Amino acid sequence: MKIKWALLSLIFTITTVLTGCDQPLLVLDPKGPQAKTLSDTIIFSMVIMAGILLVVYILYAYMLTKYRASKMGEDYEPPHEEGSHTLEIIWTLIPVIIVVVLSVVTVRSTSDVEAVPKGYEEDKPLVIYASSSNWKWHFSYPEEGIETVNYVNIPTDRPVEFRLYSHGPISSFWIPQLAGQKYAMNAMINELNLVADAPGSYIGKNSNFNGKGFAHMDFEAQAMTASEYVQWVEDVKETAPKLSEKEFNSLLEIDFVGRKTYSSNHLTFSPPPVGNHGHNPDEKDGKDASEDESNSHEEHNQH
Amino acid sequence: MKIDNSLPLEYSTEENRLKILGFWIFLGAEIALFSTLFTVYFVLVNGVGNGPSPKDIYELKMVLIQTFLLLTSSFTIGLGIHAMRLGLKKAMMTFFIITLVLGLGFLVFEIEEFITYVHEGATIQTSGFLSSLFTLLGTHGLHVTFGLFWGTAILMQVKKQGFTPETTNKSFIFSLYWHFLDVVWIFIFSFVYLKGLM
Amino acid sequence: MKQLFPVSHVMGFVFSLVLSLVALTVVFYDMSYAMGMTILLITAFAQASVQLLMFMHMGESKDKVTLYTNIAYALFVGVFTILGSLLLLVWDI
Amino acid sequence: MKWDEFFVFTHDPMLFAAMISIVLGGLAIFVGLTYFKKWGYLWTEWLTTVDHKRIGVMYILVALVMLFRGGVDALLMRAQSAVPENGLLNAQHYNEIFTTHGLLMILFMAMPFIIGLMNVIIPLQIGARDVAFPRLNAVSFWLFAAGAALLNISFVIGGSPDAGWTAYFPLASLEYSPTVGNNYYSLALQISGIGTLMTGINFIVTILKMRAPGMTLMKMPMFTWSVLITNVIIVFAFPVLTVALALMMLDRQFGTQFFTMSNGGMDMLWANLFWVWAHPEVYIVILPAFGIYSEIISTFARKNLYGYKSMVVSMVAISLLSFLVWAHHFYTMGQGVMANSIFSIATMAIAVPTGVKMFNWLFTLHKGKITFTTPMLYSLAFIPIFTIGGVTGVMLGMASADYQYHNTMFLVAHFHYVLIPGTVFAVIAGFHYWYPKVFGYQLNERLGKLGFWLITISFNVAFMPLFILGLNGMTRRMYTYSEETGFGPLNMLSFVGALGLALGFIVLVYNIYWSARYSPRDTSGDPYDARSPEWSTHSPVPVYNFAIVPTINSLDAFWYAKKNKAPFFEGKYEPIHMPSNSGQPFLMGVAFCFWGFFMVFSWWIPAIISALGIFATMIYRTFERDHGYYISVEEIERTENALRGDKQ
Repeated sequence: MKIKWALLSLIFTITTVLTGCDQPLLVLDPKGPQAKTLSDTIIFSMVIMAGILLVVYILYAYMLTKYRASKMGEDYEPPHEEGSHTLEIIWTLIPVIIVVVLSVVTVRSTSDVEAVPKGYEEDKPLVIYASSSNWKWHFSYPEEGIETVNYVNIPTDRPVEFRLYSHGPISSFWIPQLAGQKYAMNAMINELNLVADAPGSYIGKNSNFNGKGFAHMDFEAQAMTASEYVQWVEDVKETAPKLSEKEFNSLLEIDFVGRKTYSSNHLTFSPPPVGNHGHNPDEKDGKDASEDESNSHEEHNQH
Repeated sequence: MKIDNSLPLEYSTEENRLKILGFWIFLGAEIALFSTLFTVYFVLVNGVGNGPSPKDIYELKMVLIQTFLLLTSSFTIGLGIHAMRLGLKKAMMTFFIITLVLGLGFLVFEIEEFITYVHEGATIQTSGFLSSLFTLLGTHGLHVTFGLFWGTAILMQVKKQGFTPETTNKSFIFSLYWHFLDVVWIFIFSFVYLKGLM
Repeated sequence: MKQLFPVSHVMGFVFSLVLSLVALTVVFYDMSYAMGMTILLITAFAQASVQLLMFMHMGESKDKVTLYTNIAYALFVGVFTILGSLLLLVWDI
Repeated sequence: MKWDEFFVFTHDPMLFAAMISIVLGGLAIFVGLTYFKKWGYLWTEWLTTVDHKRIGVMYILVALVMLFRGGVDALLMRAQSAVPENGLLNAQHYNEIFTTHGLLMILFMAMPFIIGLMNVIIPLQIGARDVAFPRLNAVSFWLFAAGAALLNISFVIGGSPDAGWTAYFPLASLEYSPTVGNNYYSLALQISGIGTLMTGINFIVTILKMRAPGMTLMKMPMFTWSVLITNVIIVFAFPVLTVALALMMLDRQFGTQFFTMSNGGMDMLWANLFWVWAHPEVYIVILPAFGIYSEIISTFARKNLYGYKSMVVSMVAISLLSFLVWAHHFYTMGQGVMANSIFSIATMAIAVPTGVKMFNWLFTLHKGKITFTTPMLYSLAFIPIFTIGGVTGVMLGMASADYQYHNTMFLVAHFHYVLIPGTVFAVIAGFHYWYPKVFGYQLNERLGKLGFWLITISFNVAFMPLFILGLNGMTRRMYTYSEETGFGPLNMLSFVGALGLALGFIVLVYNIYWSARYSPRDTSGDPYDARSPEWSTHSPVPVYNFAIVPTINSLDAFWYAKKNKAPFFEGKYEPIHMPSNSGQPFLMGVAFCFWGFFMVFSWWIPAIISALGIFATMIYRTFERDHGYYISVEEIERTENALRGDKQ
């Protein structure tokens, strides 16, 4: 009896908490096709898992209520049961089928979210280098030639290609409402494709523990319409100061910093890593490549 | 203690059989250990940084000498165990001493190889590749070194006590260890040196 | 004297020397990477088997099923650790 | 090294109090032992023992102490997160605490608790007089104890590791973690890991070679099967840890370039090696739990285990699969879709054998006669709670979805939902279940049940909210968060649950104390009318375990012998050969502890001297001639009569 009550109260708490929130949970409130794919995948898997839980719980409740010693009588002696081939095959095969279904879903959704979102393949993506140092994020826009710190502005309805790396320990770049996360590491570029459907301000953060300032390492990702975005870039180019190598190096050194905006970026004097997984095929090549942004990066990421 | 005379002395008691099986399982763990070291080496072999690459430093002649010494020592310790089963103490001890001398020779050449590398500016701190190379070779070399001490301790016991269930058991287990080091070397020879020079 | 050098041991030793020489061909002859690796894999595992079976008497005890299982399990773990790590860290597919 | 770096003098009152209490506690033990003149007893009966039962008890004792320490860590963490912008702990303390919480709970609580239970029970369950290598068993324990001591010393001297229990490079490198904390990590884990590897070999040989006559592999009790498979995993997984830790030490203390950011090193290689070991490690702590539940459920349902063969097959499958799924811990590291898909499918495949086991347990209950004792309650609570952990595991196994769960509280909730019902409930259940076997009296049932309800309900209160927090974007390992995130209320709820859990464990400890004083003694040796051979001998178990080794002709042979009123032991007493005690393992552990300590601080000369000490104990061992001793027939008769309660 007590178990039943415990379970009931448990289910009650979960439902109240889940429905009681004013806002939907971040991960289940997607604002772009990549996050939508993930949210759908998650909800799909939750439904299947709830089904499995239900089967187990029904069986469990049945066994516990029916076969209690207090109900079975003094001289009831349980039978010897070796097992049943039919039953065992059933509860092997059904999970196998479920796993197959989930595998198909996983493989498809994984390749979907790794690629440029469907419907945007033809558009020219906006490339942004996002790199972490200590407990801040640097966003460099190679095409626009500008750089921001701890906030990133992107146009809506245009594919954005984040190229992630780190100036130190591994961090993980994550904007829950736009796309899943990916590691930013020292000697390797990771690529993250996303599109924002709707204008708005989204929370972005580092989700991989990287030292004492980790908890403060979040940033704002602001999605704005194409015209607003162009306007913003213009403003930055006109008003913001240039980012000198000296200033960039001092930025790398300090632990925390507020928002910053610059009308040039660090890629020119501090090139991002090239090659794959720490094995630079040729150091010198890397330096040349970063000076000539638009075409050389294409090949570096096609390994 | 029950002694089963139908079996070789090293298998003759239950305790001895347990120890031999236990040691085999330990060798299974050693396979996992060296596999991990090989994993590290294979992953980092291209991580030469500013240091030399495999082709720059490997010398076939040194490697061949080491390989020959270790292969022969594996052969002689096999003969030693064979002699032990025939009950020939003197022959067994001779073969064991030859084995240990060959092992020592192997070590001398390995150390000489390391010294050459260091003189060429290739130290364990130079690059990911060299760190993994020195660690893989060094772990094997440490096993050989440990084996030399262990083998000597066993020889002293055989000399003093003759062939008893204990001493034969220890000698047999030591032979398993030594053969295993040869197996590891074969993989180092093939997949570190020969592949590196290929 | 002759009884000290049993044929199987001597054969095993000769075998391992010959296999080492065969493996050496990958250095002296120009061949493709795949070819070279194949030769190395075959010779290395053949040599290991010579050691395990002819020198280490793997099949002689009553526990030989356990011993074979043990080595097989170790190789399973070793091979998949190596392949999996290469897949994740180097091959990048 | 300056002295103020050496001793961690902090101005934090809480840490300072903890430090003082460690020192005072140590002092109290020392004074107490001297005052009651127990040093001799301690040395001859415990420190030098090679008896598997006593070694098991010592393992469990250390595990309980570590459970306390890890539990305090957990409470502090939950207290710190209970409200936004909390100032209870600063970032550095919080980081040290979640790091040591992880390390202690997995490596120095869960695993030793399980190894302790298997030490006590396995020889009894297979009808053996001891493990295959009693001396090695003692060495294993003392190496483990040396590692545990070393890690706990870090709290007072030099600073604890603070880069997470995963210690990812480059964060854990000398550059980003300059304190000796991660040196402690590499050395403490290395030393206890070697001990664990030795345990693995020891128990494989024990189970394969020392079973009572007639007990074929398919007639072994399920706990023995699970322990056999666990030890197989130990033997092949721990060498990977050995290598990984050695490389960590080389990188941090000898300037090598394995995981560095330049010169061809690769930081991801650490993550890779770590998880190659750490994923099988999860199964090392889960599989024996499956065995414990199988024993308890079939005992208290008074029914044989349903689908025995498929249980065994599924455990073997899990053990193989456990080596093929490590990459699911870092799907987000940027490997290709292909690699992620392969590891995803392998991960989800584990759900199949686990599901088989789940249904087999449910059908063991079917047509049974279920009594709700404390161990049974834990085993029954395991089924629904662990299923939640299992299905969320499948969800996390889906690579794409994991991009959203990775490093969040959802993950934290998942693995606590697996490890607490999977391992902690199991060891507590096993502790209650086998307690009378070791001490000769049962733990109090009322207190046991009170503890059970407190622990089970509080557990759900503490961890269910974390699923929701995770989906709301709260990442793990954050020492603080701002008000506007909205994470506050659920974290507070979780803290309340953590307090309840603490209360539950206090009840558990009180129960041990209460039962030691008031519980009625049990002389039957078989208080539950159970099925497996360990219940056929006396409680407490005599040093030789079985006066006559039983012959086993079926699974649950003891049960059928009772039912058919047939004798279980047949034959005459014969002299029993026993291994003699030795101080060598203890001294070896001490030498290892000193070696580790000096290595942590890179004090080479003392380290070399301690290393020579280690070799000295090994040389002593190889030249030692110890054939053990025999217990005579008369003495066996005397002991047996006394244990049966006959007055002489």
